[in-house]
Amino acid sequence: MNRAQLVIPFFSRLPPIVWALLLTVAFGALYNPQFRTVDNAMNVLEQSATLAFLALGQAFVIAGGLIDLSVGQLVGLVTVVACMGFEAFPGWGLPVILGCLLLGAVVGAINGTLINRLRMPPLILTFGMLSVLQGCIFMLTDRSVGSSIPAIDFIAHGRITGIPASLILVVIATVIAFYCLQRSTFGWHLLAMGNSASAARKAGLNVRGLALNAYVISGLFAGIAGLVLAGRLGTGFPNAGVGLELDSIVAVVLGGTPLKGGRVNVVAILAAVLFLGTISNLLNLMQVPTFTQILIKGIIVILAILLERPRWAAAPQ
Amino acid sequence: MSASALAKRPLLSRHLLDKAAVWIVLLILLIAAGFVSEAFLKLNYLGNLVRQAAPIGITAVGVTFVMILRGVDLSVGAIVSMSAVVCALVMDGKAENLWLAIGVTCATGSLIGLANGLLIAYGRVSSFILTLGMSIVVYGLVQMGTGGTARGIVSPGFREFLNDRIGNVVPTLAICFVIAVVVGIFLQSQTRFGRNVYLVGANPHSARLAGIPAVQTTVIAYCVSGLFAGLGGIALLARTGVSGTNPGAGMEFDVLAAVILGGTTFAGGRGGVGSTFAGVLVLFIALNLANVAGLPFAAQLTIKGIIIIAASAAHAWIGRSGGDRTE
Amino acid sequence: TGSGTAQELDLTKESTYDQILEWANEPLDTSQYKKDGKLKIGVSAGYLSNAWINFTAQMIKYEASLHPEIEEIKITDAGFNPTKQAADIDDLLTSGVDAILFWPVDEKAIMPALKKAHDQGVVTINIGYNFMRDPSVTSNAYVNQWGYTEQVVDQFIDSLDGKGKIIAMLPIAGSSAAVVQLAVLEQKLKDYPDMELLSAEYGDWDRAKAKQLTENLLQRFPQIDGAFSPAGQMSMGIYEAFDEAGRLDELTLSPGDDYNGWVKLVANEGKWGSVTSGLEVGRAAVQQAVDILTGAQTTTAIVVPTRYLAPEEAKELHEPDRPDDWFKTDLPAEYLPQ
Amino acid sequence: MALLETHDLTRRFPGVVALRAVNFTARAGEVHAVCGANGAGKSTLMNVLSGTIAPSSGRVLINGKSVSFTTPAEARSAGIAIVYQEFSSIPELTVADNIFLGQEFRKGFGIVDHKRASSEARALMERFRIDLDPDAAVGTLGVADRQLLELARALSTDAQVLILDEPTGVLSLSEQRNLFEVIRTLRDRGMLILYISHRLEEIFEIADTVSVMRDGELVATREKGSLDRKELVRLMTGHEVSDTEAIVDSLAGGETVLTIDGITSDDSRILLAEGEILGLAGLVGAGRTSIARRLAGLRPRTGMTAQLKGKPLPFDAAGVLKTGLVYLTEDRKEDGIFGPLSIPMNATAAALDYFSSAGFLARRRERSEAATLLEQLRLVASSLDMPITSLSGGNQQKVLFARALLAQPKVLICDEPTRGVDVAAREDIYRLLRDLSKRGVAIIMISSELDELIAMCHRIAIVRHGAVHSVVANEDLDEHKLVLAATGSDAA
Ligand SMILES: Nc1ncnc2c1ncn2[C@@H]1O[C@H](COP(=O)(O)OP(=O)(O)OP(=O)(O)O)[C@@H](O)[C@H]1O
Ligand SMILES: Nc1ncnc2c1ncn2[C@@H]1O[C@H](COP(=O)(O)OP(=O)(O)OP(=O)(O)O)[C@@H](O)[C@H]1O
Ligand SMILES: [Mg+2]
Ligand SMILES: [Mg+2]
Repeated sequence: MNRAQLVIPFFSRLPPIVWALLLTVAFGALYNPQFRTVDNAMNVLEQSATLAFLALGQAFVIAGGLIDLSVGQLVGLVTVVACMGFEAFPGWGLPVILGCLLLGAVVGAINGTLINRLRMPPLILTFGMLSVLQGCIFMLTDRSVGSSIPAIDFIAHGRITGIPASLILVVIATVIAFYCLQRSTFGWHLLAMGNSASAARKAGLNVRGLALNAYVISGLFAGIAGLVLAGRLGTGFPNAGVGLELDSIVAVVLGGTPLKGGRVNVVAILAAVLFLGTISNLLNLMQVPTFTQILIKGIIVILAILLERPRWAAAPQ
Repeated sequence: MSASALAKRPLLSRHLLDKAAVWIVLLILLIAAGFVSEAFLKLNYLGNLVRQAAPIGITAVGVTFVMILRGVDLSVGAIVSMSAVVCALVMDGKAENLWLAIGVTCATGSLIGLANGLLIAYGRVSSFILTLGMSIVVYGLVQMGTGGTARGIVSPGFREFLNDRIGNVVPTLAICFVIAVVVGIFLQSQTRFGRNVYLVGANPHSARLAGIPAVQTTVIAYCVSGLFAGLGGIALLARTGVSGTNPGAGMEFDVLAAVILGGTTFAGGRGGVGSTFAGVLVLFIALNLANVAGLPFAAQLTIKGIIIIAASAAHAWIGRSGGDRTE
Repeated sequence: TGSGTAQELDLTKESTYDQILEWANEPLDTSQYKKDGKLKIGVSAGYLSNAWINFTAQMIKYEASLHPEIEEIKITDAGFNPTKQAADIDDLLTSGVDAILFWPVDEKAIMPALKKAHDQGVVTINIGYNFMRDPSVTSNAYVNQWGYTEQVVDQFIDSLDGKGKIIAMLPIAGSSAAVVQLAVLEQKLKDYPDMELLSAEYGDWDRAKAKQLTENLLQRFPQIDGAFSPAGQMSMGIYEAFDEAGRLDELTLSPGDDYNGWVKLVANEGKWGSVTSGLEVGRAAVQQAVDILTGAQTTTAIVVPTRYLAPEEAKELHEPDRPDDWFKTDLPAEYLPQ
Repeated sequence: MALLETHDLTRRFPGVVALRAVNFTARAGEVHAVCGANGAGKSTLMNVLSGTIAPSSGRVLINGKSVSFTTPAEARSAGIAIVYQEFSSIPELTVADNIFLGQEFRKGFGIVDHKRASSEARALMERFRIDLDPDAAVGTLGVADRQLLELARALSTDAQVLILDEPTGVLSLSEQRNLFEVIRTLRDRGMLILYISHRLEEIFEIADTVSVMRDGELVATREKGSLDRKELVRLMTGHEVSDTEAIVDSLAGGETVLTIDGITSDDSRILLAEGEILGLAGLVGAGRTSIARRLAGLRPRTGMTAQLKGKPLPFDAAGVLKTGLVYLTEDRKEDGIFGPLSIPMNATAAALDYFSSAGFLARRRERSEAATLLEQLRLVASSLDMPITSLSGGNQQKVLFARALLAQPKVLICDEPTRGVDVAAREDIYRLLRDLSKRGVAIIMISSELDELIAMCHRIAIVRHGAVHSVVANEDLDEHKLVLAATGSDAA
């Protein structure tokens, strides 16, 4: 067997989004000298970290046939709380960080519990929660507050032998998410639930527990994303998370996860996050007028969802 | 049991309760509001409230169809913005352009809806993401077209007419909203299209077997949504004149909240325009109440969230106890 | 650490602004920034879909066209998202600009990005609402907001004869603009015991929102003598709400800015007036950038003055054939938006 | 001592009492059949026993000990396994993964071991002689195979009690025989099998004890020996029902309505005359549904051509419906009912042309005609405005029949029309089909119940491997011959 025979099936099995990413990078590298610098690549990776965490968390929820619209505002809340905490309790960095992660998990737990208890559609519940959290943020502050701490700054901006610290964290998180979702029993059950919640329940799976866990994980990841964002911004900006929930959903869907759930590919989701980051970077570098950039992004979202037509969307018999 | 026995409608059944729920909430809220401020019981004020709600309400009428169909239309905020901008642009400050402007605006709104509908029906993709993408596209187009400043001038008489009060009580714009609702109810309950929307929304597979043209229905429903969003944009223009290039920003969420409040949920085949009307009013009364009570902006956001959750939970609960066997 | 060094200025104290004017007049050492040859200038806008910022951006383009040494001008739009703005600034740096003019979405939130720019020797000039005093910010092109608001408030109190119940319509809650405006108003009101501030609302610069909020206020308060609203766009919403409630006769409005819709209204009503909003900051910023990069002599900041326009003057200055969403400028036709 | 008992078990649904103080007893080592009309409460009882729904009051005892389950998992670990009336497998997963869902095999680090699942599933199916490929995706299986999968899943747990809620609804004769073998083996090992079926012959064949339910009450529990068919029907319905004597009316020899080419193994053409009832018999997965759906324009009609009254059938479902060929699905839940919609809306869905003009609906006429028809079909419903999901399976089927009838069919294809339908309602459906036939409607009836086919059809086509193998006139047939033909043993 020659090499081509080995390589071709490998490439043909790559999810389309990975192709899109590779093509974008190749195109950028060919046509834009500023794009192909190592520094720029590292920039893009660093810029994508927040969304990466968020999308990974969202992947758990969507894989289970649920959705979490509250993550964007949760990121905002964590950013604000973290920076307020760092400022109010100097020297207590670690407890504040842990507290923020706990906050994320607790909000996730509230989402999960309410969905289980009230038996209402997740889209609506988390949509309501989005508004509630936004209200909470503005009750805490209506302007930038507090500041971040060096450790958090380092996670957001630092480089370890030239590699962004955030990238290393993202890779670790991706590996964990891959194991949890695509290898472990938990992920298997979650996917089963995504395919058919009632069948999963009848098979004896604890669907309420699964949903709860998925939301807790999503909240936890949002907590991490919020901390990274606190590092990036250096301050708690109340509107920091606006719209991130939609970005994270777009990334997960671009990563080939049907919104109905039941299938997931963590690596493809990561590729989707990078794709979005790269496109934004490349358009900026190629001096595309800003309004045209917006248009292009919209078209990409539409094209992507059209191309990524999931199998389940095939015509019923 | 005789045919007439079957055909007889029971006076009160749980599932009627589902339909009535939002109206009951509306009534309770109104009474509660009346205690807080007498104004809420005055016709004048209520007219004002309906007028305030007109842009969002008219848009919500269209979105209701899409949601009955198991879809969602997040592009309406952008369409409203576009319509307001385009309408003022075509008016160009001249009275003779008025009808042309309204025509062009409705056409562009429907056109975006058509694009949504075609892509969703033929692409069979998630309407959530697709219309989200479309809203970005429309927003980008508007910004490109205007360069960031809204350059239109409304026709003389346009705003004056729509902001007038008939008999000094009922605002014209409020009547327009009510007319939109009536048209919506008529479409939904008296036409083939409306029935098709319910059938396809309730079960697309069954609809196919019953020979219902699902693609056509989907396309028309999104067109209707776009059209009503266009009208919503005109209503917004009438209310507030030319105000920036993105006056409808974020409106899709209020619209969505109102429709959900009315009981048209994402499950498809449920709810309707009448309930949406009530939903819009509940939302606005609640927010006005918060305002009148002097609650800060932040508290209002929280209240909005809680209302959405509570309303939806109530619908879910009534739905379950209403003899619906599906989990 | 990369951030947090920005000097916190207390926006609610008048003394801060005296301090700012003092700083502004200090000479700036431009030697470290001097560049030979062509210049590339980047602009990072917090959000562009707003007429004022849009016009200012056009001012920037126009001014740049007058400087042959400027080879290229690059504009990015963060869409009100500080994360995106930080990334935009990164990208501008990557494309090798010599100076970055920026409207911050949030001053503190983009400090890390500005620091990076500063470390790479890139000139950073703030055109935002606030004065920024920080090593990472080379210079400011600044409209004295305290002065602007003072002009508005003084005129307003004057036309009310120092008494009456008033409401305030402020921009986005928590934004510096809202903070400053409320502070000036409250300070001035201390001297007028007969004036009562009934409620301060946040209209998000939005005519529709302002109108709706006013409608509610009209419901709440049987008598409202005046409305303080330094942004003409929102003033129009207030006006409409009073009009539709049939209570226009009780209303006295504060002057607004030179937003065309508002100036038209002032011209029609023959009262209330407006205050220029300092669109020239755009041109001043480019000039400042060129000065710094060519090593010319300049001060640490350029302060653009504002001026009260009485209703009579508004009559002369408004452009009745232009849309509401417009500003009167001396831009040549090809530099007007679109 | 009784293995399974219930004490005053009651379950209320809004507007219905599905179970009224049921005191049910069953021993280990018996096949205990539960009979009753549609909506009698059989499924509800089983769902309570298996922890799927909670009782409103009352107790369940196993081996004399009171138990209470809140989830199916708890019931399963207490030794109760259930095969639901509705499918509960996940189409996207493989057979093996479905079987072991919730009890996966693991490699190190909690990683799911799919290979092991596959081999264990193969072993399991060999043990019980179930013919299923463990690695096949469930979505590609026909309904019958999915039913077998449900059974395999229940068998994979070491259950003391196995509940089968209408397991043979989709099975053909040989599958059913096979199933009965399995059931007997299990019984002899001391298991209690609770068996629900509407097919009385089956009950007499397999059951040791029979419990009868009516309107949520347990009306009798008898040894099979002390019961005859007539008595059982009387217990179920509360009154006498005349026996289903098969009377095939002789055909008046009407005009040809439907011509089908390209589906027979010998390239002959199939003609269907006005008023004729043609049965399609065959084993599981023989391709009967597939023939029907191709005719109805729901699947590409590869290789098949068909003409209705001389005109070629259109290729799309809506077009076919317009020409007068109506298909009644075998899968009510999937593509039959419109869940949240009212009964009249469900009934008139395929006849909106008739109930509207120029795009506007004639709602009053729609409602009254639907009500009249449903009343003729003896629909049992508390109100027409209830969502159709509030009806029992049999009544839902009646509504679907009403839909088909309102579409004014020239040709009616009904796929398993009596599946899950109780004795009384069955009679109604048979009567209805005969009436239609008399009125000149040509009918294709797909059924896995051979006696039903023999009783109803003028001719029966035997389907094997997706093609019609032979068409036999009713007079020449008996059940035995039919089985041989379907299995292919007749050729020898
Ligand atoms: N989830 C539910 N909500 C409301 N009513 C229900 C529900 N489940 C069952 N019922 C009602 O309870 C009664 C018993 O239903 P059940 O499904 O147990 O009948 P069954 O004997 O299994 O009928 P079939 O032979 O048609 O399957 C029926 O009247 C039915 O309408
Ligand atoms: N959606 C599908 N995709 C692929 N193959 C299918 C599909 N549905 C059925 N088949 C296969 O096609 C063949 C014919 O199935 P079909 O359901 O038509 O059989 P049938 O005779 O009607 O059996 P049943 O008694 O289950 O109705 C079977 O082998 C089945 O596995
Ligand atoms: Mg049953
Ligand atoms: Mg079949």
